[in-house]
Amino acid sequence: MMNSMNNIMKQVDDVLNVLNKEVISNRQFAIDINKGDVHQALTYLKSIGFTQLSIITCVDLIADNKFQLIYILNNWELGLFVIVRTDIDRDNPSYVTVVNIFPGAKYYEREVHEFFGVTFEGNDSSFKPLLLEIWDDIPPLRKDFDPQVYSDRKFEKRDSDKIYRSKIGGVKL
Amino acid sequence: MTFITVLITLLALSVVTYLVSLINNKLGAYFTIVTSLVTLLLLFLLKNSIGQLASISLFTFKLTTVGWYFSMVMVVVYFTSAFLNPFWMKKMIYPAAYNLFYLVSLIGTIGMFFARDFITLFIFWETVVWTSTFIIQMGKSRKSSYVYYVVSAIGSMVTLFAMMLVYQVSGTLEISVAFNALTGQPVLALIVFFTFLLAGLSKIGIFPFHVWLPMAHGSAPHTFSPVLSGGLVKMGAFIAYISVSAFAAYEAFSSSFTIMGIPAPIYIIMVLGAISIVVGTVMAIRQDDAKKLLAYSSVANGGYILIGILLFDQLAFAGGMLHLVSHAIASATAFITIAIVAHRTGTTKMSKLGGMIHKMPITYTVYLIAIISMAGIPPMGGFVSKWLILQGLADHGLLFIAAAAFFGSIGSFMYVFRPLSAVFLGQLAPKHENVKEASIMMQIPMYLLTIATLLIGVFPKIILKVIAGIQAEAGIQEIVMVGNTIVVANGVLDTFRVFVVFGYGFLIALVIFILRRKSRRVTLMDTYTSAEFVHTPELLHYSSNFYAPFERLTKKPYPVLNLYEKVSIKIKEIGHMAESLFSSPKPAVTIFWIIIVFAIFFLGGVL
Amino acid sequence: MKEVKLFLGPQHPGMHGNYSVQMYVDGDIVKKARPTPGFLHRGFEKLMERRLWMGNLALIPRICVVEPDINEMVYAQGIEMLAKVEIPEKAHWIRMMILEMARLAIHIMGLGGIGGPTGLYTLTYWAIAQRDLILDLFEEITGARVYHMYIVPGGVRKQLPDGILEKLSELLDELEVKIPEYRELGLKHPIIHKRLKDNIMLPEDVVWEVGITGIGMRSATNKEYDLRKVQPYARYDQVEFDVPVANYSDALTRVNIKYKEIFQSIRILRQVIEKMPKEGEVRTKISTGSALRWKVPAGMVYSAIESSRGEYGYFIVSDGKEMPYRIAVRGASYPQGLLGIEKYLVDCRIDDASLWMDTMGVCSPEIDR
Amino acid sequence: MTVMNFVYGFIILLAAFIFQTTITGFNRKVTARIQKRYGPRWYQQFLDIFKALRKSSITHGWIFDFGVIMALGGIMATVIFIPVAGFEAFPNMDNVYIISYLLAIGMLGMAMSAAGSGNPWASIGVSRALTNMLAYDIPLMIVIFTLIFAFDTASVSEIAAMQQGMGILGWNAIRMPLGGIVAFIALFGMLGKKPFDSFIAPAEIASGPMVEYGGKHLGFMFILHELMTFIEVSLILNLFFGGGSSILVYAIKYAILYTLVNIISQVMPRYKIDQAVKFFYRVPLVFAIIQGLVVIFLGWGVSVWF
Amino acid sequence: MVLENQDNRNLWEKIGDYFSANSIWMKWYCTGCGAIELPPTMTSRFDMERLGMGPMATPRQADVMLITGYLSTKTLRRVIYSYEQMQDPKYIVAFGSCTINGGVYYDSYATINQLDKYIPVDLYIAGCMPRPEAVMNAFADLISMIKKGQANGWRHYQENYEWYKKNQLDSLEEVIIHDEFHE
Repeated sequence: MMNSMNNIMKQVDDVLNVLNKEVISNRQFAIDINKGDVHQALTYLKSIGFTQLSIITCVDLIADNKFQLIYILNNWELGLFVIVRTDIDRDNPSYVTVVNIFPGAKYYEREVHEFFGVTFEGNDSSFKPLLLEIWDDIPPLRKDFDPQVYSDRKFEKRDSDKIYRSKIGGVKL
Repeated sequence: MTFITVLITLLALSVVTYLVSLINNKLGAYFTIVTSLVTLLLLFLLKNSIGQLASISLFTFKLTTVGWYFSMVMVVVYFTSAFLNPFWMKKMIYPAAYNLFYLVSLIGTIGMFFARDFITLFIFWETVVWTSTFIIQMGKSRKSSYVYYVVSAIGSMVTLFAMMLVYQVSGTLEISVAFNALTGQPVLALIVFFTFLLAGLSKIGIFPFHVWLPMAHGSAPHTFSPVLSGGLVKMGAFIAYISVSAFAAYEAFSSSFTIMGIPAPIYIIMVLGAISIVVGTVMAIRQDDAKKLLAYSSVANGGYILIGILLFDQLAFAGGMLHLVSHAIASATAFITIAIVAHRTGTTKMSKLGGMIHKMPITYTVYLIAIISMAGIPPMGGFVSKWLILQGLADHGLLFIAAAAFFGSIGSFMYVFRPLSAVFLGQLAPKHENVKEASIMMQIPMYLLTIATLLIGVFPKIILKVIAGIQAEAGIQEIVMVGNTIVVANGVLDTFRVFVVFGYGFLIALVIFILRRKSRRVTLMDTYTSAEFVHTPELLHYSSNFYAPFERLTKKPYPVLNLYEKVSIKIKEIGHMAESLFSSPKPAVTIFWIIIVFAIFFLGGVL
Repeated sequence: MKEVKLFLGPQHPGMHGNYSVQMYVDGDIVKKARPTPGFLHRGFEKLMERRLWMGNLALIPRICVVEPDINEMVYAQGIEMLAKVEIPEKAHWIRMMILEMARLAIHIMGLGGIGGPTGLYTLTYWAIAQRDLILDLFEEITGARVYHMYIVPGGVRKQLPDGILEKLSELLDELEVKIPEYRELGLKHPIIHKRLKDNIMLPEDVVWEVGITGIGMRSATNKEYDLRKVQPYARYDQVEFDVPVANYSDALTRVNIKYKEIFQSIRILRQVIEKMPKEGEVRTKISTGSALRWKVPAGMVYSAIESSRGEYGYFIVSDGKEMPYRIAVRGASYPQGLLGIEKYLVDCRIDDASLWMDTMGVCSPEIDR
Repeated sequence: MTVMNFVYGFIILLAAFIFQTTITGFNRKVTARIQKRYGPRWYQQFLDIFKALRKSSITHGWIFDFGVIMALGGIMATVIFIPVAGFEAFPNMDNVYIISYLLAIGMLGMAMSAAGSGNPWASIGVSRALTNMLAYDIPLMIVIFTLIFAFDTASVSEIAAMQQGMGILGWNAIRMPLGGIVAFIALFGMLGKKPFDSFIAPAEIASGPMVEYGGKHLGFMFILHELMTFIEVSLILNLFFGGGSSILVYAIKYAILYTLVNIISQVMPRYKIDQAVKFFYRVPLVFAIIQGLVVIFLGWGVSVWF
Repeated sequence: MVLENQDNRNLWEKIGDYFSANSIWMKWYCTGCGAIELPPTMTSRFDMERLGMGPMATPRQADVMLITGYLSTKTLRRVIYSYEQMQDPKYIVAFGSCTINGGVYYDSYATINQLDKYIPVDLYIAGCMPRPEAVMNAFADLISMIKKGQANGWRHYQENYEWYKKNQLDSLEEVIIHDEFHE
């Protein structure tokens, strides 16, 4: 199995402009790709058997002021995962959609937009909210968002010092 | 008072109406109401002089019970529908002509029902056809009036042929006598039977002549649709009546092959009636336009009437005759209510309406009672007639026809509910927020007809007495009434008691309902939406493709329509060919053809 | 044509779980479908960044309610990959046992679940009562019925209780008798056949387009695309089992595959009982000092296993601190639950909408997270 | 028509309600046992109905109320006409057609009120219910038509009386076996039992016409359902299973018939509505027509056997 | 333990409460993960119908609403809307720690922490998640509470409607949202 993965990695290295590659396990490797080359990379990977897009997600690298977009592809024939990574600017997060390569990306991108505020050109639906409703703060999965503060502001907490006595039914809790 | 006086009075009144309409069309429309009311009164007076003979120039008339019965139905429908005329005058292109034709067609029907000879029958028949053709094309589409005219013309021409055939054999034109000459000539009798009935079948919209009916009824002016469906269609029933009474079809075919005691030719016509019940029902369920739906229901109900009349016995005949009245009234009511909805909202498409009950409760109630009658549910008029027909069918053991009748009667439940649900119930669209209830003038015919429906349902005696008279006139067993109870060989029906017991049940339910805590009124949009929020009423109104699963089952287009289409395409093609032959841009070609044609004529003359 | 907006869910008997599909319906055909997730959104991915590595154990089972064990497994496996921890042999077998028991439980529930949308409630009642017996075993092993928190990084939480294997074996004997009975009642019923056969199709190109995995994928592609076979984890490479496949994916095929997978799970469990080391540790010590203060080495890994609905994965990023830097969850039913509904619930009849959700295996909590 | 008639009518109503509700409660227990559980108390159905009547309610306009009252009124009137073991509140009013068409007024009222709530699920349910009616009623009516032809009477009590005296062999279901089968299958459709319950399918249309009913409206619906069940089972029982010579026999037969239907329906999934129509027009309709032809042309099964 | 011992009900109300207590229909709404223990409670093993309980499809028909666990704000809007569509008398049983104080999701940005600020809760079941036995026990408690006339949450909601509305709007901004957020 390691052999086939090495072969693939070699192929990938030859064809694509890989900035950095990393072997995670004997069935998984990660490659860093320039922002502009991701579409080419995904198309190529799809052509060599990575036919399934497992997930698109994002990591907020707040220290570097960057968002890292993660594309995980699955090769069912060989049983390999590849993690494609690329960095985009955090202040003006915007990227181009991959829906034309993987139609399944539509909702993943929508979710990344909702949670990180990354916009995807070409995927119009990604601008709509998906899981949240009437969200009134910065995108919640950014590192500078503190859910505790938000929760304290929005939702009342039960006063845990007292023994609560229900006003209604009289059930002691 | 003689019949001729009546006829002349009415003619004079209609001319007056026309002249008035030329000056002020709205006033003229009111004149149509007055004239039809006068007709109604005069006809009522004529009841006493039944048996009277009358003639004017070449027209001869005989006042018969059946003629009186038919014309009463007709006049009631004309009279009630006339109340709508004033409101549509603005929309008519030729209002004066409309008023004139409206009344002339009424006179035509009366003359036809009292006709004593074939010529009178035919001429008055044609009067009705022509006038109604002109009226229909004032509505939505011209094409429908062509279709209407073509089908009617084919029917009347073929009937004319039958009349001439009979005349040739018998030497007389008098209806009651002429047919006697046919006894002993089964083949001729067969030809005459089918050809004579054709006009009737085409008029009542029996399969395969039903295509015109929804087109014409659906696109006629809203004021005339009730007349068409409630009234004019019943002219066909009259022809059917003549074919079994004057023509004495049962005796004429007594030697032919019989099915369950019914001679085969009659049985065939009855099967056609049964088919039109099924086709009418299935097609009515599929419609989106409320008027077309009701028109198809007329096709189905025409089947009941035809079957009932053709059975020509104590039970089913009475049922058929009664159904004629109850359906005429119910369908006129339904068309009138739809016309009023169309007047207020501007559409008869069910998918565009909804929630009208909150704006027009009276119209809704009237429509409800009409459809209860139409679906044959007690205690309304339609039930009694359907009951009589079904009992009659059971008496004869006509299984397949009964199956069609059951299908039609349960199917009618489906299609009459559709406008109820889609037009009146459900969500009210915001654009209809300002719709108003029908005005008093429009409400009058609705009240009249509703009372009539209820009366027939609860006291069918009123009509059945007349029908018994007809049966006596025709020489068959009369329907028996004991008190309010209809007593027949295989069952009894006391409609009054049904009504009372229904009222009793309703009362108990009402008492329980009132005893319980009062309900809180909520808006229509405060409804179960799986706990999701929606704010657009139109999106919650389920109206289009209401019976989608059933419609899918009956999706296959049935062959007759295809055939008609193919024929019409072929005719058009031939027309185009002829056109291209004769109207070629090159003069030489035209001259060539003219020479050929002349040559043929010339040769024909020589030979 | 005029369309009507109907909501399948969240408060609708045809919808299992708190999920909503907005259907624009003409007649009884769905013309447009819009999934509405998020009713169960709790912000797990954010919460996990705020908990200790071990503290997250309490959180993760709750991501997928019907099948919690896969979360524990995938989380533990991911951390072990990051920290390069080898766990004891017996722990592998126990994990496998737990996972297969969980698969059994959810498949039996799914088999009975067919009774819900089709109206065969008796099947549902029987099957769910049967599933309860498996939950009893879970309770005996882990102390909880639903949320077990049993598979932990470094192995499993504690040793198996005595005699549990015999009880499991007895239960398997019973299941082997009972499950075919449910098949007689449900899957072989002519009316069920009428409703499921040639209905709710899933063509192969749709599988690739949407990215559906699991039973849907295997039923359409005729390939053994099962992570247990393709990338064996735990000790799946040491047991024999078949992956039921088909090349024609209608609702009935998918339910039948579910039925066959029950027997494969039973087969695996029998081998587990046989081959499991009788003695041995079940947990390695993963850190010096307090486990709560454990710092997982920096790195990122995608850990995925085969759940009952397909590939279930966590993408874990660690920056070498006490808490995870980022964890992204790939719910197995994410593709069919969102894009699948939007594109392929269209033209389905409202009679079948609920069946669609059921046989495609849409599970709301793992989509919402 | 005296006051006594109305009193008798009320007694029949009350007895029918109590009897059928008890039977329903008993059958809920039977259902539970099939599903391997203990089940509710036998009087649970009463509790449910009275609870529903007790609650507060909402209305969506007058038609929402009126439809319910009209439905219950129509159904109550129909119950009054049902002959039970020779006992009739209004003599000579037990015509088959009256009963089956008066039943329709209940359906219409319910449909009207449901559609009047403005809820699309309710409208879909109504459309399915009416389609369902079209499906089961045609075969059933053809068989009933055959009976009327054979016995030359449309009176339910007379048809019931004619089957008595010969034991089980006298039953129309035995004399006309195909007709009996049709009637039995149609009973499932009439009662809305599975597999023909697609019009209230909770998983598809959230209980269809009932979605907006709560409180007393729902209580009315339950009472209506009980009474309707009584009418339908009684009709089939009288027409095909010999009615009853005494109230006791009638009650026992009734309970057996209803329980049998319930038991069978518990192991049935539901048809989609168009599948139900197809089914009824494929098997029972053909049976009904064959039975009709046999009776009309051969006369088998009319007086006695063959 | 019981705060209100005085019983102001008249005979009819007592009879009504007897019916209400013995026939409780729950609304078919799985709001959270506790719903996974409802199938076992409903089906053959624990058989909820013994107590006269059964599932019902719509809020109009139902008597009791089970809040089966955590509530995200998105669900809470539906819960409130759906609760207001229910008919009196209506009861709410809240499952699990999440409804009491937020449970493990105490710091989540999406879930509320204390349910009884927004809707009146008649009965809490502690635990995460409550086992079927606990659920059955709670139902038995609910029945006895109704019989004694102590399950008056709905009345409390009517009387303190402004207070509840204010809390709801504070946390949710809008209960019945107007934007068609998916189109």
